[in-house]
Amino acid sequence: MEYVIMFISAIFVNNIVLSQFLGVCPFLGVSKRVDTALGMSAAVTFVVALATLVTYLLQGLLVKLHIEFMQTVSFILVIAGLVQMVEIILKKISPSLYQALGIFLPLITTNCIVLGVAIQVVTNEYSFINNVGAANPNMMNLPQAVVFAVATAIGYSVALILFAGIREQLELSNVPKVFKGVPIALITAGILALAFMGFSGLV
Amino acid sequence: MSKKDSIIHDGVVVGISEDYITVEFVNKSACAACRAKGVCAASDESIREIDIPYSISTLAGDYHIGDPVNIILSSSLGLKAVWIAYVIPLAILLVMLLILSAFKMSELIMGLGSVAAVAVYYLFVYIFRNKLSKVFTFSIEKKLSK
Amino acid sequence: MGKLKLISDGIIKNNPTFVLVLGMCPTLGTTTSAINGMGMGLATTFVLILSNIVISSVAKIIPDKVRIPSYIVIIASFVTILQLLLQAYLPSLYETLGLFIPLIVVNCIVLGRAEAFANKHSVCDSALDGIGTGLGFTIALTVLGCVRELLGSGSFFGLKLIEGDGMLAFILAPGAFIALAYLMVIFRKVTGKKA
Amino acid sequence: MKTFKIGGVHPNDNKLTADSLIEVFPVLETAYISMAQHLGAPAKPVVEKGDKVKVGQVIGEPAGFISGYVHSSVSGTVKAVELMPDLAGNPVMHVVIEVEGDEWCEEIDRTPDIKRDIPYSSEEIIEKIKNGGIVGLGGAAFPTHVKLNPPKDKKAEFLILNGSECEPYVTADDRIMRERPEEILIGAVIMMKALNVTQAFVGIEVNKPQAIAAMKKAAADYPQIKIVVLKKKYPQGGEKQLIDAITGRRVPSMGLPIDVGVVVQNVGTSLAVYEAVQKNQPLIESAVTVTGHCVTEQRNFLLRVGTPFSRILDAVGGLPKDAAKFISGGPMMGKAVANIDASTLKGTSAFLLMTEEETKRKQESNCIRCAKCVEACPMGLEPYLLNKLCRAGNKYDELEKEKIYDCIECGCCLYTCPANIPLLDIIRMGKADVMKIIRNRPKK
Amino acid sequence: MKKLIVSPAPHIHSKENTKSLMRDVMIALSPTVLVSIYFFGLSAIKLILVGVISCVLVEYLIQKYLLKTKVTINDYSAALTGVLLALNLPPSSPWWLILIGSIVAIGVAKMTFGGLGQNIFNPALVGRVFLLVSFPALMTDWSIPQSWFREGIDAVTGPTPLAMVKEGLLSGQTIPEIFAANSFTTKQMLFVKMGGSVGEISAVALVIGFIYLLIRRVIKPTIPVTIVCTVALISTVFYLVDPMQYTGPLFNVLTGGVLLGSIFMATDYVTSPMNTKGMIIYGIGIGIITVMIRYFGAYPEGMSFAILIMNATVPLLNKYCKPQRFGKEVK
Amino acid sequence: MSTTIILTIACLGVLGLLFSVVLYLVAQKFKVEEDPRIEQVESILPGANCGGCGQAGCHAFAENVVKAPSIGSLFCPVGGNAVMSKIAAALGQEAVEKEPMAAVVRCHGTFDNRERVNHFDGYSSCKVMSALYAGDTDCRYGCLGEGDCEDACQFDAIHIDPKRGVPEVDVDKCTACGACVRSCPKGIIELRPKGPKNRKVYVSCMNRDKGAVTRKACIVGCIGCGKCAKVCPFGAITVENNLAYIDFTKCKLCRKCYDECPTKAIWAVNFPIRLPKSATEPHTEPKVEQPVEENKEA
Amino acid sequence: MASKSNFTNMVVVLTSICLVCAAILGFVYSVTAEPIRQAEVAKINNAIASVVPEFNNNPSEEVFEVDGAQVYPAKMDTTVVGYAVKIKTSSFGGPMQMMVGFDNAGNIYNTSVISHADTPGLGAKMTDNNIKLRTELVGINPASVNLSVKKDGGDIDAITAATITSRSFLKGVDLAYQVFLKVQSQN
Ligand SMILES: Cc1cc2nc3c(=O)[nH]c(=O)nc-3n(C[C@H](O)[C@H](O)[C@H](O)COP(=O)(O)O)c2cc1C
Ligand SMILES: Cc1cc2nc3c(=O)[nH]c(=O)nc-3n(C[C@H](O)[C@H](O)[C@H](O)COP(=O)(O)O)c2cc1C
Ligand SMILES: Cc1cc2nc3c(=O)[nH]c(=O)nc-3n(C[C@H](O)[C@H](O)[C@H](O)COP(=O)(O)O)c2cc1C
Ligand SMILES: Cc1cc2nc3c(=O)[nH]c(=O)nc-3n(C[C@H](O)[C@H](O)[C@H](O)CO)c2cc1C
Ligand code: SF4
Ligand code: SF4
Ligand code: SF4
Ligand code: SF4
Ligand code: FES
Repeated sequence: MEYVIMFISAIFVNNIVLSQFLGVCPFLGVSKRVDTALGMSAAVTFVVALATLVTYLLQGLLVKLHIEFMQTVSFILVIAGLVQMVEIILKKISPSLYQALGIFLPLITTNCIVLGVAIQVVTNEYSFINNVGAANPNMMNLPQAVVFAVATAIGYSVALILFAGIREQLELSNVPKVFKGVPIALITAGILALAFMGFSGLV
Repeated sequence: MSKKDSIIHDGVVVGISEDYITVEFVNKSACAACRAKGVCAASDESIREIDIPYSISTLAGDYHIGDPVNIILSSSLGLKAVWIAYVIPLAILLVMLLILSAFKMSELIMGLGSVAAVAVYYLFVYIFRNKLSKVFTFSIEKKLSK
Repeated sequence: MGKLKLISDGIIKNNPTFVLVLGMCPTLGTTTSAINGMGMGLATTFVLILSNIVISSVAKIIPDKVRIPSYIVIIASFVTILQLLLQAYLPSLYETLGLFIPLIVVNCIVLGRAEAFANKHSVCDSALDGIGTGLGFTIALTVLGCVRELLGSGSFFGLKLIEGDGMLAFILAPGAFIALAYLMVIFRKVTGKKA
Repeated sequence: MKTFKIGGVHPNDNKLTADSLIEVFPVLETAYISMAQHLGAPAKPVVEKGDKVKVGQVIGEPAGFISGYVHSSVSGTVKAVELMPDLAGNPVMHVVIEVEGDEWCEEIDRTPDIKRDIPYSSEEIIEKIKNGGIVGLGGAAFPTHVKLNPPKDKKAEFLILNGSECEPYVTADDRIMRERPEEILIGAVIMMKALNVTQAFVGIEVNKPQAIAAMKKAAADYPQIKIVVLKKKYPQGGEKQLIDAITGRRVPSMGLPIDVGVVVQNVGTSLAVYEAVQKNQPLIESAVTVTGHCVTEQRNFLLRVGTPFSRILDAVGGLPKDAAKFISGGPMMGKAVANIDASTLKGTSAFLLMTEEETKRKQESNCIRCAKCVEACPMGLEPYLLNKLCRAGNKYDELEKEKIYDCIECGCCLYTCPANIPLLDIIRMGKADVMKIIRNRPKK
Repeated sequence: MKKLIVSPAPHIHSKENTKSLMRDVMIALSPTVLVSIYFFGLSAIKLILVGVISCVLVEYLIQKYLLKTKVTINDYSAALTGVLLALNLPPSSPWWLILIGSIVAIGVAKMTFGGLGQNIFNPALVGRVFLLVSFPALMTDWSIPQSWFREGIDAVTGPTPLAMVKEGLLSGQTIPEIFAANSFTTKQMLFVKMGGSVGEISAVALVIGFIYLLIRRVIKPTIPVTIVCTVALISTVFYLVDPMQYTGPLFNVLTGGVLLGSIFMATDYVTSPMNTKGMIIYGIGIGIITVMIRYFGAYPEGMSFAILIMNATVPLLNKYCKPQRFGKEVK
Repeated sequence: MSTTIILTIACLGVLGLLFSVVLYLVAQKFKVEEDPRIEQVESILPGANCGGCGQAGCHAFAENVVKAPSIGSLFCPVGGNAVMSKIAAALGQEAVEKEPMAAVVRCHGTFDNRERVNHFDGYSSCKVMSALYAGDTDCRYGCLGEGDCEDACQFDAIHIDPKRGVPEVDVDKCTACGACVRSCPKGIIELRPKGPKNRKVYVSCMNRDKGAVTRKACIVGCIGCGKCAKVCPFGAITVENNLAYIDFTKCKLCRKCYDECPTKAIWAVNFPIRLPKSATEPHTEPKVEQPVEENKEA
Repeated sequence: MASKSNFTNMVVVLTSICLVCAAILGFVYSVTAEPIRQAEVAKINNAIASVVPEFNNNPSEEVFEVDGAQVYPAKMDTTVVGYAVKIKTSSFGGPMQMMVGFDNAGNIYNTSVISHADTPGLGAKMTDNNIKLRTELVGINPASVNLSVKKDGGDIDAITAATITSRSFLKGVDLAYQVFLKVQSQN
């Protein structure tokens, strides 16, 4: 149940782009093709999950050493390294697979979502989490953290895919010149956010 | 080769060997679509090469080093690649994590265990890499100059 | 290149928000009020200027392949310093900006300027560029904050101008997107820039 | 009652001339016979200025596989063989004949009796049809002998006669079905023999009760031919739709009726086949409806090929004052005439005169995405999307994916669009481009 | 001789045009408008008038002075947006509220996308939801303004049934208790005796409009029917599971904007799918989201949000649900 | 406190070490540099993405020009010689000069010169119209006036004058990208050298009908009489299929043909006004805009 | 421009940059650690100061815990003048922390919101000192009133359109009061 709530919350109620404003740049800029958006979503989800897992463990270390302030620096380094590692591994294990991905998808860059989720997971408190007996019962444990990361990334995916569809349609309509490009994308995102407000209070 | 449902990239032939035509293309990052590309070099672009085996669509004599070509990959293959590279390992990661947490393992073990599971998965992919390379075929097409 | 132009370019020709459309997350996420927007803008400017200076001075010794990671480390360090300073001396601002402070690290503006400008120019020019870009960002965020605050809660820099509440939507997420869109359009119209 | 399953529209049928007998048109003074009477390569003229010709004499020979003979529809002297503008104003080779009397070739049997037995083999039939210059009278004017001679690997199972005449206003097929039902059926039997099929259907729309009755009565003697009553819905007569309605089979994309074992011929074609095979009369005349609300004397005529349009107008009381558009064919598929000095072709089935008010297109406005065009399209296409993709330019891949090549140009979408978007004009343009690309694609 | 007209085929056109369609929708809305004027009197007239005038004016001004394109206000679509926006507001809304709503509806949701037919989201609903989010207090003030007709008819109660339920549940009452406490019966829902937005108070009037639209073939029944069925189905399931916490199907179908929304707003051509398959998925989506928001969300009413959210999926639905093509593909 | 510092240093040190190793591995596998000259060339290009160069767009042009062995094979018509010489400089090569060209509309069947015999009521497009029929005049070679060329031009350089019904080229804006040439279904538009002071002489007609037919359709049509070919001292004019054509590589702008042409199908634009000769000037009768007006056009 | 990369210089440069940065960071951290701690304490102290009568001890140092809530005794010259109770509850947007101060008689002295995640413009109004929800509470004894919003049959005016927040707020006050009672009874 907790996981269900987590998903509903992350996808609809606290959608990462539409209500938390993370990962807006790729959201606005990324492909206008639904196919590519789908692929991007999956890739981002995997990277976010992996990064969250590793940084969660890293945070444990930082806390033990009492150098929590090193969070930002160490997280970003670890995430950047991780993204590169995944690339290398994929290339090593199957060049053709790697090549197919390369043609199909843009590269994944470390952006707000990956770092944002990693930080959120280890610092925020959540009213729907209750880990009885833990130091802070409203903090996530590891599986919760990873599931939360996945849920958040899926929320991102939902927004990205809906948006790609809308963009495909807008491409065929005569949006007034001054609104072409980013402004109309922002307005669409705004109205989408307005619509998603309807989910507030769902969890 | 029909271009329906395909992803098309610009590439340039950089090598021709007995079995392959090697084509180089630029893989852009998510930010590459952004107009600030020039300012923001954080958006990686990497040049990649792919080898394309000769087939009906790529008759050997037709290509020369330096020829601009279109690299074509069907969307469904692209999605398949995404599935193998990201979706399945993600599922393994999650399942492993939940199983281990059911056994009340320590978080460190949980984490390392599930990463290890993913590593094992990738190992399997490695073993089957030759099979995969048969699945993921690309084709190239000469760019028509008007 | 005139020194003044370095600064004005960052504000108008290459305005990071309205023209380059970079760093959208903090732009949208922190501008619920003019003060918050300004705070975020200044915080980013701080990192931008310092990282530009440092990077331009060490650029020569950094091997090509580790360029980006080195910059990241440098930038992240400044962000952490900023975090610590804010926590110590401006705790309330630190709290309102929250997650967006550490995210300065991945803000394309900072890394982008380091890459595109600082590693090719002198320390002094880089500092000016940092000031210009930072100012451009700060102004954009402040204006956006002003608009959202004015429409959303009827006040200006915290000063209540009208009775009652204003249009809540502008304080919430939808208004952020919509207000930014219209500001961008106005900016385009005024500066005559094309899409 | 049968009908096709996808799309369709219901324009007012306006069959003003349904009850007027087919009148034989008076002999002409001059006939202008085009060499481009059929789909495919125009015929090569084989007469010269000064030659004497009789009715039914060959004056043009086929110039390719898809081409056909052209016969003189009058007797007299060839006055000229020259390029003349056709109804669209484009130059086409014409044989101009000064009419002298009405002398027919001897082998033509002009008696009114019906010849029922068919002593010819399949090959002989096809040869006779070819020599008779028969083309489809359903609109496309496709040489009939080509259609009756399908590729070896494809076997026909049914013949379908198209008597649906779904175009508003036009009544030529209705009249011939009422007046000469048996000849039509014999024509069908001949074609069945040529195709070696045992079953034929005649599809007729329900708004022609007398034709249905007449055909049913005649068909009593021909158990292998079944009369099928169809719902009134445009384009019931489109061959893909007709096959769907009658047999439930769907011709595949880019395919032909023969791919599902069917050959479709118009009832008029069937009559022409009868005349050619049984009576040795080549295709030199056909039933033509002259109609329109603004026309004072709406009539059905039996017209010789090569009759100048102006002559026809004279026969119905001249060009009405308020007529603004002169259409050869029906209002949905017919061609607007730009050159009123042109003359009739074998495939001409109707002339329709419309006033500005009836026909003038309204100002186009934005597509409101009402999906009425999608609902109307009998091919299951999305005309609104095709329109947008065509206008966006360079979206040929997408257009192909959206199957623009399937469009049968029926006009349902344009007819129905509340925003008055010239959908079909634009789709036609895009379709032509896409077809060109597809044709130029190297075959594997 | 007069010059002949030459054009490609076809040479005739159906009598329908954009303007006539919009006019038909207006006619279909007239019973609802009349009922609302009867019950809310001057304030309903005022709201609808301000709505229409401001929407048309905003469209005119934007087209004329900002975009400098052809002015198309006489296709009635802006006026229709105005009417629908007005019908979606509480009767006591002040005039400036609907003015802001119109600016958002026409200015933001319609004209920025390029005007009629190009918008992704339903303009009237964007207007309404913007107001709902921006002015929660005003938009949920169901007090009944003065009216000359209504004297003597005292059955029109205060809050909407949905708000009543939400409030009741929040303070721990069960559904039967809430109904009893407010002496609320099913009959009220059919015959107007309840509070609500200007246009949602009479199910009967709305259904009359629906039948008119069907007869005139302006809309197909697919979307409204799927929405209503989905809402009914889901609420039946919940109701059967726990009648103390969840309201029943009849209540859910007849109250709030479900009828107004599904008949007049979910069917908006521009923002709904282009073919039957898509329409069904769209309808089901709206139904599910509506009920979920009603049962679990912060807002008592979910129809507007549900439609807007599904509007966003329409491009995808159009992309993946294609009409049945004629004939198979041959290679 | 100092432990913290030590731990901090240790922690980052380890991370830095790890990271550089990872990066080293990455570096082995990837090249991360696009030829910087491509971007440089792209920044010189006008960025119209018009395809006038025959490439997919400006970026493709830049890529190919950098890779090509010499730049002579590629030319950006929009940027013209100025841009090409800059590119050549950037690539350290010799620029190849090309004569500046501009679009020329070879039909002058204005409303005044050519009667409209019917009224077209389909989608306003030359392509649609020409697919349907010969056109709304008796000249089936002439301009249809629906403005496909105007739509095709990205540079706002060609416009249909609503009073005249045929397009006019704004020579200053025209970049000779050729988009209009490709878009015209009648093949009326030709790229010709801009000429000194924009002066050109050309046959503004495409009608290949016999003289009599042409004359009936349009009063400024070329009737193929061949007088111009005879009078041309440079042999620049050929008459084929009843239509004259002036080869711009041979034409020396002497305007003898212009004076000779009985129908004024030959155009000489942007020349200084010549004083009108006697009242018996042989061809004052056709209602043609005189060169005086042409000067305004420039 | 940058120098050519090889394995050694990559490792050396990146590692040394990391080391230098780390050193600087460690230094800044050690410099700011104290001010940060003080800022945190000041925040609590400010909250305490705003919710209890004047005092002259350092309540942060005398804090004790009851039922998971922190209780800060405010003393004027060793006599307790009131207690500030820090309470955690959850509201519309997530967890929220507040401070409720009582005088010795058990009357609410004042309230203060330390952190919350509610909607700006709606629930966030609870941080405003002048809203009815909070001004009405000042000086009253929770025992004497029905500590719930009027809609639920209580005595308190809710924040317009933010009943949930108001409920949570009042629940927090009530929890704090229970803690206070316990403290009282222990003494
Ligand atoms: C939209 C459309 C409508 C048609 N309507 C008729 C019709 O009413 N009657 C008819 O005989 N042919 C009609 N045709 C032509 C038929 O598709 C088919 O070509 C014809 O029946 C074949 O017979 P034919 O070769 O004897 O002409 C129509 C075609 C199309 C595309
Ligand atoms: C977002 C939102 C939506 C609401 N929708 C409704 C509604 O549909 N019907 C209703 O009667 N009240 C609705 N309410 C009103 C509240 O339930 C509340 O009872 C009303 O504002 C009166 O409370 P107050 O006077 O204490 O502010 C809504 C409130 C909010 C914040
Ligand atoms: C986006 C959004 C944010 C909201 N934020 C709050 C909030 O912070 N606090 C709150 O009590 N209610 C909030 N609400 C309103 C509640 O969900 C609920 O409608 C209301 O509190 C109960 O109704 P009433 O207070 O109007 O009686 C919010 C609603 C929405 C749609
Ligand atoms: C059946 C039908 C329903 C409509 N519903 C709406 C509606 O809900 N909201 C609205 O703003 N316009 C509506 N319109 C008008 C018009 O389609 C709308 O303004 C467009 O969305 C503007 O592009 C409707 C029109 C029709 C024909
Ligand atoms: S003309 Fe083509 S697209 Fe239009 S309805 Fe007919 S088949 Fe469909
Ligand atoms: S019928 Fe016309 S308005 Fe309706 S969807 Fe089709 S193109 Fe658009
Ligand atoms: S007029 Fe023709 S050649 Fe000249 S710029 Fe325009 S499209 Fe290009
Ligand atoms: S020149 Fe060609 S494209 Fe231009 S208007 Fe004339 S016919 Fe059309
Ligand atoms: S600032 Fe660019 S993605 Fe967040």
